[in-house]
Amino acid sequence: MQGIKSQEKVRDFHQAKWNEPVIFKLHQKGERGVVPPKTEDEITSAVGDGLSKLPDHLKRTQAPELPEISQNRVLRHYLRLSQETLGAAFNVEIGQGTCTMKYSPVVNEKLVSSEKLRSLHPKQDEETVQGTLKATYELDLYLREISGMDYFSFQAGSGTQALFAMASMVRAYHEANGEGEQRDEIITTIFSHPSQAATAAVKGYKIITLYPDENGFPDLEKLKDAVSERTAGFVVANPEDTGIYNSKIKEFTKVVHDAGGICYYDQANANGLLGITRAKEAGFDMCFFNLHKTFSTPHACGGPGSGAVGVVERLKPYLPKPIIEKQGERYILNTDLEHSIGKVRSYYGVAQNIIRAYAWIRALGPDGLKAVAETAVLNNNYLYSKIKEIKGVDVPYAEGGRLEQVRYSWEPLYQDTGITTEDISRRMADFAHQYWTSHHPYVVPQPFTLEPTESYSKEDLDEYIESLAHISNEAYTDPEIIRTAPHCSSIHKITTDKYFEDPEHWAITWRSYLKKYVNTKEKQT
Amino acid sequence: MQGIKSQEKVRDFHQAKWNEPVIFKLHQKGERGVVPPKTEDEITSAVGDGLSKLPDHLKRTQAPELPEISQNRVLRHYLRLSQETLGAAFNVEIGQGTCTMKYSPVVNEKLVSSEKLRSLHPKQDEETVQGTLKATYELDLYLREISGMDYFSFQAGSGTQALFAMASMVRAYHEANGEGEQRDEIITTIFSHPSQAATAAVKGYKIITLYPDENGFPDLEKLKDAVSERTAGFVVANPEDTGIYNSKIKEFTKVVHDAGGICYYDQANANGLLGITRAKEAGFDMCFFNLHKTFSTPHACGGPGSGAVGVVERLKPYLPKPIIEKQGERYILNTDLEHSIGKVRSYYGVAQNIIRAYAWIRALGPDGLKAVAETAVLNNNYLYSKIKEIKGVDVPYAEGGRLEQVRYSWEPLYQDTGITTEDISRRMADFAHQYWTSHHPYVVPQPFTLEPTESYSKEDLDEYIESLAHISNEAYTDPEIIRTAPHCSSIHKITTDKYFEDPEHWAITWRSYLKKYVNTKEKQT
Amino acid sequence: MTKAITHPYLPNTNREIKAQMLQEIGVENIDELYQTIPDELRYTSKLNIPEALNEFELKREIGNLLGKNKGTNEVISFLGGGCWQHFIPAVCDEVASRAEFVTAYAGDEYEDHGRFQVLFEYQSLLAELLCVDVVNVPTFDWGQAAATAIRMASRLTTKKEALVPKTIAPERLKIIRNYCSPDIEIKLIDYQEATGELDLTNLKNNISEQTAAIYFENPSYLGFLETQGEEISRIAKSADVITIVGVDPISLGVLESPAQYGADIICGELQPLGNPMNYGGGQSGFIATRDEIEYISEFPSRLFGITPTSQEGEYGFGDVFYDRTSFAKRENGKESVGTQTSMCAITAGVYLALMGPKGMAELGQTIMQRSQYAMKKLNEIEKISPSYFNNVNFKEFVVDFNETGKTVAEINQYLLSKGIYGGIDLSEEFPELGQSALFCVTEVHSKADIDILAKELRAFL
Amino acid sequence: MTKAITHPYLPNTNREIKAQMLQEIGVENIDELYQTIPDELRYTSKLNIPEALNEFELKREIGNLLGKNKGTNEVISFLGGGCWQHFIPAVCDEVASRAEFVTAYAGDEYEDHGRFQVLFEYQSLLAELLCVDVVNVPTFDWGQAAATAIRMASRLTTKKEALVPKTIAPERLKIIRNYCSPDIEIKLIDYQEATGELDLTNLKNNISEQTAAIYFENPSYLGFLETQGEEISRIAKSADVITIVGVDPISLGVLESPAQYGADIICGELQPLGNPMNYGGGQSGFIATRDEIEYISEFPSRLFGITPTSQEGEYGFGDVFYDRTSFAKRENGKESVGTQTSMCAITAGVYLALMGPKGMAELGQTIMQRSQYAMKKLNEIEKISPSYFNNVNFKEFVVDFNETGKTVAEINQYLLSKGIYGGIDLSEEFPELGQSALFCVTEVHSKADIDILAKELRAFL
Ligand SMILES: Cc1ncc(COP(=O)(O)O)c(C=O)c1O
Ligand SMILES: Cc1ncc(COP(=O)(O)O)c(C=O)c1O
Repeated sequence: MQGIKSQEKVRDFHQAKWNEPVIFKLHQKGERGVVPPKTEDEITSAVGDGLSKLPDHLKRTQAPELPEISQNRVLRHYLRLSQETLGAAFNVEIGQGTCTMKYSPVVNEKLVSSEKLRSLHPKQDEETVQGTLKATYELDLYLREISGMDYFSFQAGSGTQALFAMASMVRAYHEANGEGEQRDEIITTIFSHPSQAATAAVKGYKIITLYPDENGFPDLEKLKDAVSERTAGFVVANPEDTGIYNSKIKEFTKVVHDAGGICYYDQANANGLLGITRAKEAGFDMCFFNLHKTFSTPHACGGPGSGAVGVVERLKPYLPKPIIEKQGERYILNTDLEHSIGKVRSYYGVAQNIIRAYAWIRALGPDGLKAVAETAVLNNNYLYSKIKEIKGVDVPYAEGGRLEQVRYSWEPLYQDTGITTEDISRRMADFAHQYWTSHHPYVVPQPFTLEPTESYSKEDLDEYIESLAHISNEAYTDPEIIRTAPHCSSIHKITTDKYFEDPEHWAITWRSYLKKYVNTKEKQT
Repeated sequence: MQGIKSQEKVRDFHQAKWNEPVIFKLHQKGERGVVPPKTEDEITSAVGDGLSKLPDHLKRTQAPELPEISQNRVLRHYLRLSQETLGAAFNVEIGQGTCTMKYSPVVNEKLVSSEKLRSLHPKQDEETVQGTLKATYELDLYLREISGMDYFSFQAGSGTQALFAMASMVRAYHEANGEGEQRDEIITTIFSHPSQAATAAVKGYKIITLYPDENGFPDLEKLKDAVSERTAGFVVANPEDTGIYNSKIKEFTKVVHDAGGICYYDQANANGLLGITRAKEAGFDMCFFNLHKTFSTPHACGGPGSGAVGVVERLKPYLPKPIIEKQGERYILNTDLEHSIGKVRSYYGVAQNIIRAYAWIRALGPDGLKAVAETAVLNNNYLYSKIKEIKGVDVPYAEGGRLEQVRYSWEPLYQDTGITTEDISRRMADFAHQYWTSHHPYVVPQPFTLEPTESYSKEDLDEYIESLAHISNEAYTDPEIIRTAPHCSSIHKITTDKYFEDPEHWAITWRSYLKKYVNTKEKQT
Repeated sequence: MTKAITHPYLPNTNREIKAQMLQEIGVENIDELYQTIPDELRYTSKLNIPEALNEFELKREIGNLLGKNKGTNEVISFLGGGCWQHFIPAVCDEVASRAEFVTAYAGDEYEDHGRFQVLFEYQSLLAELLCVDVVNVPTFDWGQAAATAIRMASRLTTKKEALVPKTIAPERLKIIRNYCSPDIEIKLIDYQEATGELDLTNLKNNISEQTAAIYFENPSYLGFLETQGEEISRIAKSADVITIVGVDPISLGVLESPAQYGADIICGELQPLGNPMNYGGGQSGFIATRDEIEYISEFPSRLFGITPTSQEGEYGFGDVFYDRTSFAKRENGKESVGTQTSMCAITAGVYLALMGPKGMAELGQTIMQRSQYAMKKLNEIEKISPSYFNNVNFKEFVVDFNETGKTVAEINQYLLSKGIYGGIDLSEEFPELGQSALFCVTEVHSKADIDILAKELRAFL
Repeated sequence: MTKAITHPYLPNTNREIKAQMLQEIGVENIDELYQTIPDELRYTSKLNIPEALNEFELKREIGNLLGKNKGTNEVISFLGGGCWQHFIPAVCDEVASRAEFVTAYAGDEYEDHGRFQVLFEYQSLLAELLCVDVVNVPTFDWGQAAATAIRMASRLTTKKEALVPKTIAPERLKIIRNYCSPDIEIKLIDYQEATGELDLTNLKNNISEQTAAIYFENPSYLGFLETQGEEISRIAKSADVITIVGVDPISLGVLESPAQYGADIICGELQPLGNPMNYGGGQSGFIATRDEIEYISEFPSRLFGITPTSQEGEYGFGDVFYDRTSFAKRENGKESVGTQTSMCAITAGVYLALMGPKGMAELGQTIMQRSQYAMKKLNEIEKISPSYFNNVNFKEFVVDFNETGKTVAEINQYLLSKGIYGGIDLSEEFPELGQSALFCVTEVHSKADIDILAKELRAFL
């Protein structure tokens, strides 16, 4: 051999494909996956079967139709399905822009698997959880440093819940000031995460959405037009999904403040900004960080995450209860918050994510955090410089100036070939890549959004770029292969949306599937 | 849809294929996977750089050419390679006959991940390891019960090393009796594991190999011819790889005993026999169990395993040192063994496997152990009854009477189609199956060996059977697909053995590969 | 640009590579990439955060920190009240720690097929326990599930009031109130003093034209069972009020599902099904309904459905009726959705698959027996009444210490010194119960554990 | 047939299924399948083994059992001598606990491609550290590796004696003796009293026509370095004797590889490279040579090589020169092979990939500094001499307690009571050293740990 070399620049990949049936099909009467603890005979003789006290109508008469499966067969099923899931640890995970899919250090996973954390009950005496409280308090201090805010609450289980908490505080604040009724509008932007608008609406607000100007920024003039004595708050990310930092942000917050509104900053993703610029100086009253984004806690198939909400001193009384504070050498749960919104989530937050984020910051230190931001921005601009050269790609709005992510567009490609960004998404799966388009509505046509973070080598980025370039080439030469993709995934193309959109056809549980498709005939006869 | 159903009876499978380069290719100068603990400044000021004391000629001058790779990229590489490994937890693992690939309970893995075991040093004071010693001692008691032997040593790290320990004891025994020189032959059988013969040879013995009679048993008459005053020992498995229990085993051991030899029993795999029949009653002086087979400790890509060696009272003084015994309420390391062979492996054995095997027995109890044996035998006979019906399969030797495994033959298929058992092995990979032929030499032509253990459902067995039937059918209708297999594995067919058999071409390390293939030209110029 | 740093989490810090990338971009240095940030907004100090630790130091540091905690595994704990100590099968942990699942997020039907399938399976397994046809991809916790169920009912009925029992878990009530304000008013319904169950007269009196829903819990926060479920849902139905029942699913191996006594929406908590407590970080809520378009339309959550693919015999999975969600419709979607608690749901699915019908039945029975035994043992202690309410309980019960002359705080302090975490002090949450505490007994409490509790209480009181 | 049993580890115990299978087989019951076992050999009693535990009970039982151990993580331990406490990166544990690797065994090049590749990579990574071209799939431990290296040398030279230094690790010597008897005689060579190093005169005097190999260790069991490597291998070479060096690979970030001072065969221990000690269960040995057919022919172990496949750009891996092995040739193969310690090798590979050249260099230096600091601190204590030998050490050193009037046993007992595991007592293994102990100091020992040792020794002596 002349050394083993491939001419291909895309990965010769096939995802694990097990064609595993739905777990109910593994049912085998009499098998058991686990035997739960059983009662000691002495207890049975003391109290009997335990069930006779139940009123008959509360006793379950029909056993649930759960499958019966031996332990190794349950395990095998789930292990196989795990291999059919393209976790961030397995791919060059830069295709879920705005999600900040960075490396979640394995050591943190080992740390949080300790029974010293897992087995803690939220109502334990404070004395018995000083370790966890200390970590939470110190993480609070670090986030204050990073944001300039004065207090943090870790209660929210995600960014969405953090946004909800902030909308709730906006309301509580104005209510406390007797303007609860009057101030009934929250201003947001179209390039923001849908939860900004949605959570404000849950809190009863009317939503005013700013659209971008020609450079992709929310329009300052429109903001000026929008604010009034009805303005309760303004929520925005910066950069937004375009990745362009809005230099005039301080003017924005001033306009809102002048109108009596509160400004809250969506920093779910703050990955390009650590140690670079802070919420406080930009004039925000509140902000939140997703610990599962910037601070590396893993995404866990979609949670539990953690949304850390920071506020300026003035808003402290509105925070959800309790917050963790230090009293002498002790750490305590402080519930003494006069105007508290109460709770958004049970207890005090996702403790395991607090520890992970704490560990991540401790592993990096101040220089490391800044290097994270800078490397993320470097990687993103490198990616940007290469991807905009790919045939069929367009990058709307301002030239350059992108921080940690970019929203791109395949509009030219679509016009030329009819290939859509969804088609490309499926085809990217064939090369082991995640790929995300955009939130709805597609303000940018045929969008896709990439965020490389600090976790990838140039070589990794090049692989992703090559895959996009390869597919662009296919679109112009052999589009059918894209239209019929994926070819190397765990499953093939789903060709109809009937089973997702038609109430007669959808089946949201196996039970429902059986009723609609399998047992129908038997039932009829 | 009419319910989702497949007509195919073989699995529509593709193994994860990542086409991952050899790790050196991930090298990127300046990257780091981990930073080791560093010295405190106070130490450096106290002792300097620590290296200046080294004589120059012992100082490493050229740094090792290890790759430099960031942590997530190292992790990603190994995670991908893990998916390209068909572990027993992922497949209906019945194709590695004689290996007893059973379910290794996950709970045992969690138990042995405790620092209370992982961090133990073998030279700790006995008082500080009473838990491990107790488990070892009690496991000894259980194995005594299962085998009828009187003492167990857990020092050996595998079946092969257990066989070596037993051959060593045979020698030490005869030496102690002044017959060390005279008794220089060990008798074994051709259907046994190669390590029986090989380890005895390492101990300087001449090997006499018995071939099977027409029913597949070692020939009793030939044994009678073979024994003499030169006979040191006789080693045999029962059942052997054919799965047929040799009913005359007691006569065999008697013949050997009468000639003054020691009989030792290869019970690496005793899965069909737990609570059914024991080494002692069959006349054996020693036996060993592979904890990584019958007792469920996982195979770990090939070890560490554990070979537990049991002996009758008379042979206790020959055991490797130390053995664990109970003294009052304390457990101790007893080194007081007069004729001990010394050691076969450092320290006292693979402690983590001792705990796993102990936990497995405790989870099953006496009835469970017997049910294991019976279920394994039931599964095997079911498999046997189905597989012998497949076109092209033959089952040599006695009809029926198989316990926990069977050695089959594709000889008819080969005669009909030219398809070999190796071809079938590759094709089985396409359906997510392990498949093993036989040890060399192939006494049974075109062999394959299946052992279903107790860990599989009938449905699982049926899937394996269907795959073999499908391939048999292919052999008669479309043999090319088998010859060119695998098609759905992580890699494709290796078409030459040049790189394995030709010294000019083989490369056993990346360094060697670079020398032979990549850097050659540069060197020449 | 800060000083060069090499760190295991930071691949691209090699000088030459960096230079090459900068050149490709066409800038001189990284600072140029930040030129859109005005100087006045640039943070120029060094962050006041401790210097970096290497992995060994980190492990030691965090190990020491966690070492300051005392886990329930080190003591005997009787804490419950919404977060419970249960046996967790090792397979649950194994699946929940698979790197693929730990690090996956929001991929599509294809590359994350496994994730879609395990969540569909979770929905399906829980549906069997609940006897319903629709279960969602989970919410944050029971509290938020209950709040959302109420909001769903409000949208369905276009009414703006919900009734909940006074015995509701205070944590959940706070969440409900916050999630429902300002639109929906939450009214508390009295309970019967003897049994703790809902006062049906008071319920009827409170039902009005504005009533969207009645929500109650079974088992209740205070451990007793609400036996009037059928009656309550009949009352509700007759007034066009939606019945919502909150349930601890671990009880459903022995208790009838609320679907059988008229619940229109069922919600509850997934933590007990194989999820570690994690100081409250293991909470995860569910919502379940019948397969009716009206109900399905109101879910804010993702709902995964099953579909064929272009290949015969293949199952695919995807989002059902995505256009409901805020992902699709922003403020015009149903409430909001985002990262929730999928891993807890996956784990709950594994748990139910392992337990099977038999496991759930046995487990429920064990819990009933053990908690009854605990009540019996405590009953033998003078001055203590181990069941404030005269009712049948599941897993938890209110112990009445009013006769002892000691506060729950004092009692718990004593127990703590003996390695026991006593029950939740109810004296603030439910002042009307005086010095009472909520004790939780599950399958993990051996007879010996319970006997020790009794012994220590006897010793102290 | 025993009574029906349902158990999570036993799928096929359903009555009907069983009946169906028996029918398929054509027998009435399972007992019939055992008819080949004569009655006299049937064991008819119930095994005297405790009754089955469920998973919860099992966890508690084994947890309690292991709770009786006191790990080195709970104390400060200075034990070494062949099994050492080192920092283990979390990634090593993650890879070593992947279910795929944990449960794989002996599959072929295709279905187990990943296993082949990680082992080839292990070979390749270690080869860089050792500066050699051939490394094997591992042996059981360093002892067996050394024994096999000697046997290889004996076959290569057809001679029957091997020389080893008296300072060799006693554990290893026992293994070598047992693996080499009866064919090969092991002769012990004196050491220089001052330095511990080999007495070259004695070495020369012992070389004869029967000498196959000289084996020595660097660092030696007693911690000092053998600085005469080049000289020794020159002497050996001139007498056609093969030089074998045993090495602790963790030293090779700062120490020259034995390949550079003439070793023909290198062997050693993989445990320190990322493998937990596991009470000695983490041992794993390696053997390395040049890429010469004569040497390769003598390996009993598997050797994985790289190959192209039928698909361009694909790497494949497989067994090189399989016909050497006992798998192929039974007693005519080279010694024996079977299950060895692959997982330890995989872990060692991960470790080296993480550490890289820089990590290994820094680590080696840290160990040198910390152990020198420990020696310095102990030196400050009267009556103790922290280095029995006047030599440079790596990681370990012999502390001479002869002047203290106390035995090592007494000293260690005291230290134990203070939460310190003192060094290995050498008084039995090396009586000539009197009351001496082998102390081990690695990167895990902080200054504070060492200071505590010094303080306690001072207090006791
Ligand atoms: C900018 C931004 N805001 C809010 C969110 C919502 O966060 P979560 O998914 O944790 O609810 C996200 C997450 O995608 C985000 O990127
Ligand atoms: C019957 C028999 N004997 C001995 C052995 C050797 O065991 P090990 O691989 O643990 O060395 C085996 C393993 O395959 C075996 O099946």
